[in-house]
Amino acid sequence: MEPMTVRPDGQQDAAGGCACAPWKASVVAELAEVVQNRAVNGEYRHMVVHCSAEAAAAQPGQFFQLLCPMPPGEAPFLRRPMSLYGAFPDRRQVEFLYKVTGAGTRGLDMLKPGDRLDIMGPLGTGYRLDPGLRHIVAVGRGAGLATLAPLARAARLNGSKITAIFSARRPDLVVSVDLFRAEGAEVITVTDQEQTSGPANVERILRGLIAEGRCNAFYTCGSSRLMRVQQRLAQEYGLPGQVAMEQQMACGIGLCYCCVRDFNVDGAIVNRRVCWDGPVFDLMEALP
Amino acid sequence: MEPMTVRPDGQQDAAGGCACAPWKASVVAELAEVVQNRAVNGEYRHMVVHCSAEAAAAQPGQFFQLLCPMPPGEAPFLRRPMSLYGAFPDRRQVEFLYKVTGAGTRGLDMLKPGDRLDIMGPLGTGYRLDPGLRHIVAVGRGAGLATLAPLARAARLNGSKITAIFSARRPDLVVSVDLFRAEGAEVITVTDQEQTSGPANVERILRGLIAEGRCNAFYTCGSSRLMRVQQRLAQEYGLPGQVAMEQQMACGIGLCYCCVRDFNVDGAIVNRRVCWDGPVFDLMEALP
Amino acid sequence: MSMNVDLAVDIGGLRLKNPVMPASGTFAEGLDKVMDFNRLGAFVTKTITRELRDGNPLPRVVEQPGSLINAIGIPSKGVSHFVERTLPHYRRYDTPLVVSISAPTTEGFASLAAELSAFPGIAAIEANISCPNIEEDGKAFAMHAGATERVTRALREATRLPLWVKLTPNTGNVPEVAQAAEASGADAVVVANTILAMAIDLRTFKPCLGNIMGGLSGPAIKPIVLRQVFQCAKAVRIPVIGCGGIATAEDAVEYMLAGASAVQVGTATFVQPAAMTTIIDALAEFCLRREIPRVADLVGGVLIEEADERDLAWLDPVAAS
Amino acid sequence: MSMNVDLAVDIGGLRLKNPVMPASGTFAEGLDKVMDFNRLGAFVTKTITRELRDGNPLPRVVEQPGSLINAIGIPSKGVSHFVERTLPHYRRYDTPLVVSISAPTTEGFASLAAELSAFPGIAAIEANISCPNIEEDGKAFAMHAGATERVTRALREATRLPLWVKLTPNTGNVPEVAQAAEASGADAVVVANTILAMAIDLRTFKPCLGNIMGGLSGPAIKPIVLRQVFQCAKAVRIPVIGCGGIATAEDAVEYMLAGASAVQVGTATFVQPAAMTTIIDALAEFCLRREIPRVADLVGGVLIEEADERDLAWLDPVAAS
Ligand SMILES: Cc1cc2nc3c(=O)[nH]c(=O)nc-3n(C[C@H](O)[C@H](O)[C@H](O)COP(=O)(O)OP(=O)(O)OC[C@H]3O[C@@H](n4cnc5c(N)ncnc54)[C@H](O)[C@@H]3O)c2cc1C
Ligand SMILES: Cc1cc2nc3c(=O)[nH]c(=O)nc-3n(C[C@H](O)[C@H](O)[C@H](O)COP(=O)(O)OP(=O)(O)OC[C@H]3O[C@@H](n4cnc5c(N)ncnc54)[C@H](O)[C@@H]3O)c2cc1C
Ligand SMILES: Cc1cc2nc3c(=O)[nH]c(=O)nc-3n(C[C@H](O)[C@H](O)[C@H](O)COP(=O)(O)O)c2cc1C
Ligand SMILES: Cc1cc2nc3c(=O)[nH]c(=O)nc-3n(C[C@H](O)[C@H](O)[C@H](O)COP(=O)(O)O)c2cc1C
Ligand code: FES
Ligand code: FES
Repeated sequence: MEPMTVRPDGQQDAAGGCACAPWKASVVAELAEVVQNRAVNGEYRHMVVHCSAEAAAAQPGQFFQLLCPMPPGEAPFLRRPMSLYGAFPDRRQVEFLYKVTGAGTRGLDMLKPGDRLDIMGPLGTGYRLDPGLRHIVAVGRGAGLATLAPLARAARLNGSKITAIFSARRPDLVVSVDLFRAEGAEVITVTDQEQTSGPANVERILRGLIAEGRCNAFYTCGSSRLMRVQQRLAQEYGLPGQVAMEQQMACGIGLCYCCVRDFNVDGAIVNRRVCWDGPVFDLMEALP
Repeated sequence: MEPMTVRPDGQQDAAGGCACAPWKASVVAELAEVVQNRAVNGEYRHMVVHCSAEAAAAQPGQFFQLLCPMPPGEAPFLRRPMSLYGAFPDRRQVEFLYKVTGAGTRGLDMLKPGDRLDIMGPLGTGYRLDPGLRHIVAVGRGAGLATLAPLARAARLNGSKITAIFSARRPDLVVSVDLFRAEGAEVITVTDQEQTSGPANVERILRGLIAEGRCNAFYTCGSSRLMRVQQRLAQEYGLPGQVAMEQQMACGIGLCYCCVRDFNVDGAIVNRRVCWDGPVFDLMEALP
Repeated sequence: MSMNVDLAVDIGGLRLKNPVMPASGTFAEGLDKVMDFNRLGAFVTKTITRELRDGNPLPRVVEQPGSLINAIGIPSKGVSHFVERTLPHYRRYDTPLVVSISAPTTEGFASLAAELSAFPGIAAIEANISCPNIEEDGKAFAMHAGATERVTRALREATRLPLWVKLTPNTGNVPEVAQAAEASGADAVVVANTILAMAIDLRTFKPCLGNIMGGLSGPAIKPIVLRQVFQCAKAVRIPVIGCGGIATAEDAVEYMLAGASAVQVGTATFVQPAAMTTIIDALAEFCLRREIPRVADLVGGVLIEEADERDLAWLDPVAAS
Repeated sequence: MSMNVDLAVDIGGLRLKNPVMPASGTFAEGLDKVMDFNRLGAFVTKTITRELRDGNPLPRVVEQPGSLINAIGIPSKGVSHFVERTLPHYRRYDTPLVVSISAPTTEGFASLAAELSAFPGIAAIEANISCPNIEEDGKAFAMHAGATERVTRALREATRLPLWVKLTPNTGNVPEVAQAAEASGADAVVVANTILAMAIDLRTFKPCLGNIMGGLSGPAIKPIVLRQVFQCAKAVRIPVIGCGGIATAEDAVEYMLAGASAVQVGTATFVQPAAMTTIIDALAEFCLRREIPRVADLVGGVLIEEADERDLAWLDPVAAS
């Protein structure tokens, strides 16, 4: 962990809010050290890195921009966004769960414990967990499971119960189930193979949870189809919800406007940067 | 050793000299396997690679173009020329002796046994050893010692005795002495530190060898000053000589004309490609 | 360490504490999470327009080896949003704010510059004239000396703020366009914007960008833009601000030796968010190591022998091969 | 494997067995040690001139990340050496020989083309008009449509051989220059030569090249030249031959989709000497895998939606940022 940002060198924020507090980086690009990097199933890999306190303070729903090593014959140029899968401020570690899909993630795949990885974060606005929330539902699919994962512990610490509905192509591709159960969550898995993952079935499950009073808010990521189901139910029952969105990114910190999406804000279509205004947005404002 | 040239696929050289012989690559770019790569002194490193039969057939004075791995933060683009330091057709190995000076050689420095290195060669025209030669003298300095090295064995096989005069900054930087002695050569080392490496002293040694009939031809590389001494003596005594020249290279095989030097051919200044017309040239034609 | 080296530069009367600033469109408020904004030589805003604009269809970027093609377009919340929100935000810093502007007509440029000049807190205007001029069939102003001269003159009459004109590298004669800007009153030229480029997705056979073509930036373009800066610095007396592929202090030094009085850093910030402050520190170290007391001494310092100088007038792509 | 894919292309009446050939100045006899010359689509010689020429001072090349800057110049042994030595050498192969020529005047181009046309064994002339025109103050012919039109017309009158005109990427309007070449009788345009560039040695503060500036080539320029090929292919009906940074079959496919009828491989050969034959093999495999029966079917195959097409006329650097 060699922070590569400018050292807070005592120069003062001359005319700013508090003229006496020296400026301090809240996002750092640093060389973290890989602690572990291994497959968890046929699709996903789990990486743990040792990093700075700033990075390890990441919140659920935030993400990092990883500067991926170059696999032979390829030269990923931009950083790659990866959701926080777990943050452990005490042992200064953050974790990622990723799927190898292209040049960048092929580069990540090469990393071995002890190697350095340039990580930049924490970035974006994460999930909000309001103090009073009694019972929340997390609905995810694909890489969305990675994004939702840190909610399990955060919900427990917030005193909120959590029910997770995890969708995947096959049962062996569902990840984080143990992690959620360990935090006291109930996990329902639905899969394409078992033909349980269709929106109709998920809607049925969700209506059941709502009826039982076990759904005071939706937290979702990774599936537009399932997002639409939740939007409908949130509307019908007046429930709040949050969704983490994906978009191709260059800077990851609000500079370039390549990651914009349209949102429906009180009937008006508004353009927002996923990296900066999100990646977590109000469920009702999101457009698929 | 996966040859990456076109497979001689039986297509015939339609109208060429011999219409019946299928075309066959005589220069290959191939992934050789590093067998050894370690320091021989404070300046030079010795690398052995396992390669194709074509590459291992390289002759003294020829060279290879190495596609150097990228050291962190640097991206050498062109290949780097390296003289043949040793060729062993029987065990299909070639050897290089190199000094780390920039991005490319820093990349070479990273290689470990078992790694792959893309080598292209053998390239250029090497030293000629005429059958009748009784006694030759090899004069070298710096990387020139690497270039001269394979002459030791070639001279023995040719039935020529060889005396080597090796020049270096310090005694500990002289390389290949054992290699020459093992082939029955006499080795005289001259160094800056001992103040024996000046042209006057080398001239004195050479005049002695000539007087003793131990110098029927000059073979040199790596020092313009010493080359001029030999040119003068060659002129004076009517002795033949050959010199291996260096020049920055891009293609290494005569395509780009970036490696040209001026030569004095019968009083006329002629432009020649070091990679293609050389790197070994007639001593009397070379200009410093 | 930097105590002994004077990093200040003067850009047509505007003094910057160091020659490093962001390139327009690659900088925003969020970067203050990464670096102390008071350390920058200047701020340069994303190009703003009078009217609200959406920007281009997605995908808006595609990476290439060592470079990036972008077709963001100029999404703009309009001038009033800028004046009410952005401008006050930057007043808290002691770093001068350069406002990048664009318009589809000469008159549009002039009136936008005039309007902005009424507000305090703007240190200079950077006119991004690498944008389509609807009076010339959509060709960028900076493609031709004539259009550049007209728009620069109108801008000059519209504002007393220092006026920087940002050129396009896509024209065949950048120095001539730079001269046109100088002749009509520009205080500096920025060389340059992105190089028009394209990539095709081999899976879908579609262009990689929603806009089909986009602008190439990043390290890969450095040798091209460096040459243009060198040519422009020979052609004009006003300062040239170099911009194209700068990622390290070495790149910045190379640009300054070629004739740049200051440099802008764009794409590099996407890869290393602290690139600018890292460059400032390393620039000071470079000068210290090479015993150069003032970074301004580097400007135009490339050593060219007289004989070579003579041939320069002749130099054309040609000679290149 | 390649049995099922027809690799042949037609370049203005000249049939090539496949679309892959060397770029001028990056090919010579020595490469036959690496590859079977009968496998190439065509040979393209280093540019020759009538008179003997020395070429530029050293250093003549400097590498950059992902690219090369060269200022070789055009060292030439003159036309008689070419006719007596080079021409006979290539007659032994069944691959067509394209002879690249250059001259400092329109008349010089025409007379050189006429002289060469008398000798058997030349399949086409490639006029490298990215060279200084002494009638225009040393500006390259290909910098302007007018000079291009004049030299192309003179060449057309001087020879009945297929005439390829090689353009420079350094001009602001390559499609317009391509149209000028087409209008005056060119059978194909080659897009493009190198991009003028520069590098400075930070140890010595001197330019890295003896010639100060040079031409950038290699993978880094691909997105720029690909865009120019796309623009030119839309602007002319004659074949466009793509040249710029092609190192893999994927690059070649991208160029063909953008509108190139054939491709030239230059700098890549310096890095991987067998690049051309590797590309030919992989091109056949690509077509096989994608069930494309003839490589010629790729030409201009980029998929662009109608709505986007409409905007193309508007497209300028601008839109890029
Ligand atoms: C906020 C956010 C969080 C993410 N979290 C995770 C996660 O926790 N686990 C995980 O496996 N994946 C996650 N992704 C997706 C991940 O970023 C992509 O899989 C990755 O960028 C692919 O890079 P590549 O080089 O392997 O693929 P390539 O296809 O070669 O990438 C080419 C370009 O497209 C971009 N890209 C490709 N796929 C995506 C995508 N799905 N989303 C955004 N950009 C993409 C790349 O970043 C790169 O710029 C997240 C994406 C975002 C935006
Ligand atoms: C025919 C020939 C044989 C050689 N044999 C040997 C050898 O056996 N052992 C050895 O240590 N060195 C040898 N050299 C020199 C060796 O090629 C350079 O040291 C090496 O290219 C430096 O590369 P770099 O990236 O480390 O240095 P950099 O300085 O980063 O290289 C930058 C560029 O300059 C070129 N360059 C730098 N130095 C030289 C040089 N001395 N000669 C030619 N080009 C150079 C590089 O190839 C590259 O293109 C030989 C050179 C030639 C031409
Ligand atoms: C994402 C992106 C957006 C840009 N937007 C603008 C812009 O709004 N106005 C402008 O003048 N230049 C814009 N540019 C061009 C940059 O300011 C700069 O000229 C160019 O990127 C070259 O510098 P670089 O290689 O350091 O990025 C943009 C560049 C990028 C990459
Ligand atoms: C070393 C070198 C020499 C060149 N010589 C010539 C030349 O004589 N005539 C010419 O038309 N182009 C010449 N070119 C340009 C190439 O033909 C080609 O247009 C350019 O390099 C772009 O292609 P590439 O990126 O594949 O190299 C030369 C290029 C290089 C690198
Ligand atoms: S990725 Fe740059 S603004 Fe979001
Ligand atoms: S290195 Fe290309 S001709 Fe010698």
